[in-house]
Amino acid sequence: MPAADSTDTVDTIEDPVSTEVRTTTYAKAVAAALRTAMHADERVFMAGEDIGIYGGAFGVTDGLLQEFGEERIRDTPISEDAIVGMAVGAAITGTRPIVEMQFSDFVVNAMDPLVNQAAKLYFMYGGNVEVPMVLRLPGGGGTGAAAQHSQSLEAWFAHVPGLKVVAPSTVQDAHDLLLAALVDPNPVVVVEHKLLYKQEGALTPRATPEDSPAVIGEAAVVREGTDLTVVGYSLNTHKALDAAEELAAEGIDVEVVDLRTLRPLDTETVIESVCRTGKLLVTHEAPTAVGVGAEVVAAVAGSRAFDHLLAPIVRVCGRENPMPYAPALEAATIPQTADLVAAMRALAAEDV
Amino acid sequence: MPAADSTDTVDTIEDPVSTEVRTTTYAKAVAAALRTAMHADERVFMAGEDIGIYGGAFGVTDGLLQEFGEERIRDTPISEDAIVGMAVGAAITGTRPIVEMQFSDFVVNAMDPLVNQAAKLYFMYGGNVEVPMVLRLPGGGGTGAAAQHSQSLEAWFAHVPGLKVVAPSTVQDAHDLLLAALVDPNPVVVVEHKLLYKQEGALTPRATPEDSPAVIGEAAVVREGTDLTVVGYSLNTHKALDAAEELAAEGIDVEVVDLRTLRPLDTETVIESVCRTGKLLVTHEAPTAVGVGAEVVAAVAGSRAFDHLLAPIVRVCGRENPMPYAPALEAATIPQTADLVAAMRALAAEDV
Amino acid sequence: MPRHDPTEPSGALEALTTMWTIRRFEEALEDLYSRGMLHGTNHLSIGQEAVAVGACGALEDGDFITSTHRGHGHSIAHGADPEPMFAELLGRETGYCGGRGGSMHIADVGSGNLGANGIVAGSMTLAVGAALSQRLLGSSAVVLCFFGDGAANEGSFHEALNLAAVWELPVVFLCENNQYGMSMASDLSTAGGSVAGRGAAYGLEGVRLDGNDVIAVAEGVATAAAAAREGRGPALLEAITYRYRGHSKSDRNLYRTQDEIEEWRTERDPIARFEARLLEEGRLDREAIDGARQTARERIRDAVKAAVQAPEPTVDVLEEAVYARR
Amino acid sequence: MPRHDPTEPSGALEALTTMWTIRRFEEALEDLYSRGMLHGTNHLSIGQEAVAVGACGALEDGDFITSTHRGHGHSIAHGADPEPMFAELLGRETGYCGGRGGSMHIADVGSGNLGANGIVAGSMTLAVGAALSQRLLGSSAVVLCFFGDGAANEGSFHEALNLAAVWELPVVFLCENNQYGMSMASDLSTAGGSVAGRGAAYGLEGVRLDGNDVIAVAEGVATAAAAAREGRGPALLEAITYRYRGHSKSDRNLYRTQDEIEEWRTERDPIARFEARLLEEGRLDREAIDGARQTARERIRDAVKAAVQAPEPTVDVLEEAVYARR
Ligand SMILES: Cc1ncc(C[n+]2csc(CCOP(=O)(O)OP(=O)(O)O)c2C)c(N)n1
Ligand SMILES: Cc1ncc(C[n+]2csc(CCOP(=O)(O)OP(=O)(O)O)c2C)c(N)n1
Ligand SMILES: [Mg+2]
Ligand SMILES: [Mg+2]
Repeated sequence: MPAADSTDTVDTIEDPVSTEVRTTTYAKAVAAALRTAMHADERVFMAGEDIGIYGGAFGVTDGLLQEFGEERIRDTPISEDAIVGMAVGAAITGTRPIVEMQFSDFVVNAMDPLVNQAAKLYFMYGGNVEVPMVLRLPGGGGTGAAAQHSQSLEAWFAHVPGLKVVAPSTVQDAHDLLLAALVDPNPVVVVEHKLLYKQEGALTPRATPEDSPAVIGEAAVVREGTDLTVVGYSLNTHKALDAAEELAAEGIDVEVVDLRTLRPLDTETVIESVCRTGKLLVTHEAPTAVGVGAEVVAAVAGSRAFDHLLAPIVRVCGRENPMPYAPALEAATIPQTADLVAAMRALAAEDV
Repeated sequence: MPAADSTDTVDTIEDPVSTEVRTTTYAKAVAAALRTAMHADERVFMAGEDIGIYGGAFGVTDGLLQEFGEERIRDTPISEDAIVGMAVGAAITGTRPIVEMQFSDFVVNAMDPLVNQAAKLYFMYGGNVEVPMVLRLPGGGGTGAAAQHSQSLEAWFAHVPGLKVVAPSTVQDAHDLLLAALVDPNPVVVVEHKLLYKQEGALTPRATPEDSPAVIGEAAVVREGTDLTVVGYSLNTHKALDAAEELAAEGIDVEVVDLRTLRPLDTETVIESVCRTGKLLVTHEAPTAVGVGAEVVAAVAGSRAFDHLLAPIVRVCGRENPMPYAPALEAATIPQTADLVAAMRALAAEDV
Repeated sequence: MPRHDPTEPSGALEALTTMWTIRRFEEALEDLYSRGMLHGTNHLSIGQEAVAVGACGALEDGDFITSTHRGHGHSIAHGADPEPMFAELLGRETGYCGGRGGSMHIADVGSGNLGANGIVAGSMTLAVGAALSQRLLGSSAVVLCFFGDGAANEGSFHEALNLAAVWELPVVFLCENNQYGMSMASDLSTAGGSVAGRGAAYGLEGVRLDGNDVIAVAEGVATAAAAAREGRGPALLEAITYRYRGHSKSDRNLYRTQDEIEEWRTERDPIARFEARLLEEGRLDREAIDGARQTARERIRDAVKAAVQAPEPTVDVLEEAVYARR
Repeated sequence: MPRHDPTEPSGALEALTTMWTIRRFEEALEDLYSRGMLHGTNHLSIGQEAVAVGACGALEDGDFITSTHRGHGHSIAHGADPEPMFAELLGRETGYCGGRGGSMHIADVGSGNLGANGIVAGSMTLAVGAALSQRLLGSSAVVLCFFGDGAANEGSFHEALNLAAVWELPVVFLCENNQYGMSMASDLSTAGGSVAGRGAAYGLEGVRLDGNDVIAVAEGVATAAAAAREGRGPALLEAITYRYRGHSKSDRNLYRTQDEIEEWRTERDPIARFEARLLEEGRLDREAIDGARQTARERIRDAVKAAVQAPEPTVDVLEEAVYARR
């Protein structure tokens, strides 16, 4: 079984900013975006724990130190508050910091600079300063890392005015949304699920950050269907797609919406879809209560889609307990594809 | 206009743990509960910034230092992380700490001890340790204290398995729920809206913490009605009641549910009510997106109440911006009674 | 070269005028408050003017400051215009923050004032980042980071000093030790008994200054800033001073004696001391000194007059106020 | 009185046996891992055994420890049974945490082990609270707080030391300086160059110890614990040591040389050094020493054997696992 902080994916570096279409991993797509941004804009730099010679706990930044040197790939002491606070200070004075939090769980130590400073400065200072910074948060469970190294904390950030939050699920989106984040003049939190890093997919790399077609705040219908709408993001988009595939064999036709951005939320795409299908299921790995899924449900239940709803809205999200260590308990805490299949089948069968 | 940290309510101390029924303020009802607990249980102590001779930023602890001495009323350095972490360590070793966070906004500096430690230790340690601590968080806006001193962050805590969260709206509940929190073997976050401190109401003080009839996790129908259900908590329960009163004159009959506890949420009481009225409006001061209100909506939209819903569910919550300083902007950010009246009237009028 | 040298007549005049401007500014706030024109809360630095003025005067144009909740003095000393400051405190559209920030968030990023901060020690890590930017952008600017004695017990203090030190960044950390957090005496909250003494933990010298002597502050900061500018890394300074007013409006001053306040006010007032010294050393005459006070008074009077007439912001600004656009 | 004195034969035998137990325990983990029987990650302290054993041996029964992500050694040295430790790492119902915690959360609160912690410096503030409890409850127990050199740059380190010092609480803060955070050399991350040197910031002496000398560690901790027990407040100790293995499984050891590792392993191994000294000073003979190693091996072998047979927890435990009941 893989270690929580496995670095099997070590040869991250590819052709200098090659734009050749290729199949690669999510981690490499992230790294390619970082390199593109670093090459395109001298003001971009990175900071984080063990992102240099170690290559980052998950190998994402492997090779970047060699390519860009110590001034721009900055290994830091174990000081999350200072790392993020430093990034805020750097962002408001003309540079463009990218911070890697080693595990998303450690952002608890940096909530002041993120929430009280980064998210609010533009507003509090009357629009007289921009805070163009990116905070990458590797999160999620399934690696046997237990309660303090497996959290999905995105609901907190999606609740904070002033922050933007993206949670790409595909190799291409990981690349494009990160580039979009890097040219955004606001603080952007990038939620990366650790289990996605080795996921493979097609990548059309962009030559410059500006070439990214991604728009923060746009969801995508990643599978069209007529019987019900399933909304997910990050890893759970894949679980939803897998479940939809399985149900297709049973003649159940599922539409899957990948949120991609969690703040601002593209409620319109979800509402549109529900107006067509009349049924909604939302899934994520974070605990159910007061999660992003609750917001999706509330947005729909308060919209014109309400009149099209044919059944109660279902959530298949994380169990209400901290992440356990033992594999069986961990698996039971995280919504699995089989759970989705069962819930989707039941929802499709609801009498209308 | 009152200062953000006004201490006009200075004479907090009353008869030693008198159980005489009386009219008093929310702040004094909190203080009375603290005193009752301190008298009843030697293991109870308090820690926080300026809670001693200063009496706390809002005067809640005024006089307690004189009554209980420096060992049990502990003024601390300005070190939120250490204050809460210390409380966790004290709680797992046989004492019962109560921490006052000076403003709820500063809890950003204590998210690790609260979320990674307090909330998870019982679970992670296999049930071999209890974490009986109480964290009081004065929050909310309306005092002209701007973006870093006006937040309502309860959604974060309501999302965390292992924490309990209460948000009393009345003088009696402030007293009773705090006592219930003080005998709970789990970490309990108490959300107190600053504007409630001077609110007056009837109090039946309890002689001992065990005498409190409050049960964490129970909502209350605080006004019965048939036309629509309004769900609120803390200060917004009062706004909802005021609005309901106004609409009663127009013949609109509103049921108001006061959540009182935000985790675990008493969804059953809300569902029951909505089954009867068929319409739901949820209100709080925190920003709308991914707030506790979203969870209330999602719980109803996923329940048997779905079949009884006659109209889309409405949220009247905080605007999606940091709290502004200028009075007009602040007032526009916070849902006012007038906003509730308008939204409730519109919802009542929805064609069914 | 420092912006003004308080040991030279012209610099002394400027320093004195600025100190008076700060004092009059805050007295005007008290007046506005008592007349019910000011809402929210604010924190006055009356008695501490020598720190702000000595320190900011020792900077060069283009240098940055980060400030605190008690930041009016820092802003004015760094060149902020009192009128938009009043406007901000009055919640007006013409305020530095368009009325969105208030006392604790006054900033003037264009002039290098990275802002007050409502979070104790909240700006200390920001200062480190601003200093890193300077290095990355090839600028020789330094960052002056004001913080309080109470802030020295926050984790951010520790992380900021350590990071600035290991990266050898041009930050001058200047503790305004006014001897109290809110109600807690610094002696009781600060183990080891001295903020400057904590410098050694980061390989920094740590220097205590008489914070009520504008010249001592100016010299201390000038020396530290010059070293930082030359690439010799951060500095930690501690200026001993005192605040006459309560922590904020709600303060009943129960944690200290009236005598203590009176002693500082009468024996060590930074403005009175500076004036006496200037006269004694013959660097400014009585007329010049009176002129400084007069200039400050007029500046503040005019600023208040203009600010109270400014319009309040309208709610429609909120829509576009949260996110910057590309 | 300390639990065992490694300068006496019986104490020495116990210390040696415990050091071997820790080493064999972690070697067994490596074995289980390579056989695919262990999931998740874990952090081995091989090479650092003298710190855990010297320190915990110097405590008295009833004293507390708080530990870190690299905590197996601390647990065993404080008296934990290897069998439920293995069971925990294997995710079994009979583990210290019922399989819910894993390596980073092993705790045995009943015996005073307040737990490993997955958050760097996360247990430092907890240690302060545990010490305060002792005072409030009238106990004379002290709290030994293990932390790493990397942890000394977290804000929690600063806040915990300051709070313990101003409240004069009985905490012995013991830094296990194994010279690296994860990949970052302590020299590069820690301004001022020494963790012990940071004690002065809090009015504490700050003592460096040879962390590969179990007697030196025992003496240092015994002295500090005795002072703390007498009400003379906290202490800051720094034990210099080294970890042979990578930070965790994914570590490619790119940040240090193989030579450096070899040098520590061959020249300064804490077990080999202790054995040599015991023989040299005639405190234990070869037979006793071989016996210690043998005892440890058997203990670990039996523990693994029992643990692998323990049942896995079933999902129904989760329902009641989150909140304690009154
Ligand atoms: C993180 C945080 N904790 C607490 C407060 C409340 N508070 C505001 S100012 C203050 C005292 C600060 O003392 P010091 O740093 O010495 O500055 P001074 O007020 O003396 O200028 C406190 C406790 C805050 N604003 N932020
Ligand atoms: C708050 C926090 N930040 C980062 C990490 C990731 N991490 C785990 S151990 C470690 C290195 C810790 O170094 P040190 O304190 O010296 O202990 P050592 O590993 O050397 O025993 C890091 C960075 C973490 N677990 N918690
Ligand atoms: Mg102070
Ligand atoms: Mg280390």
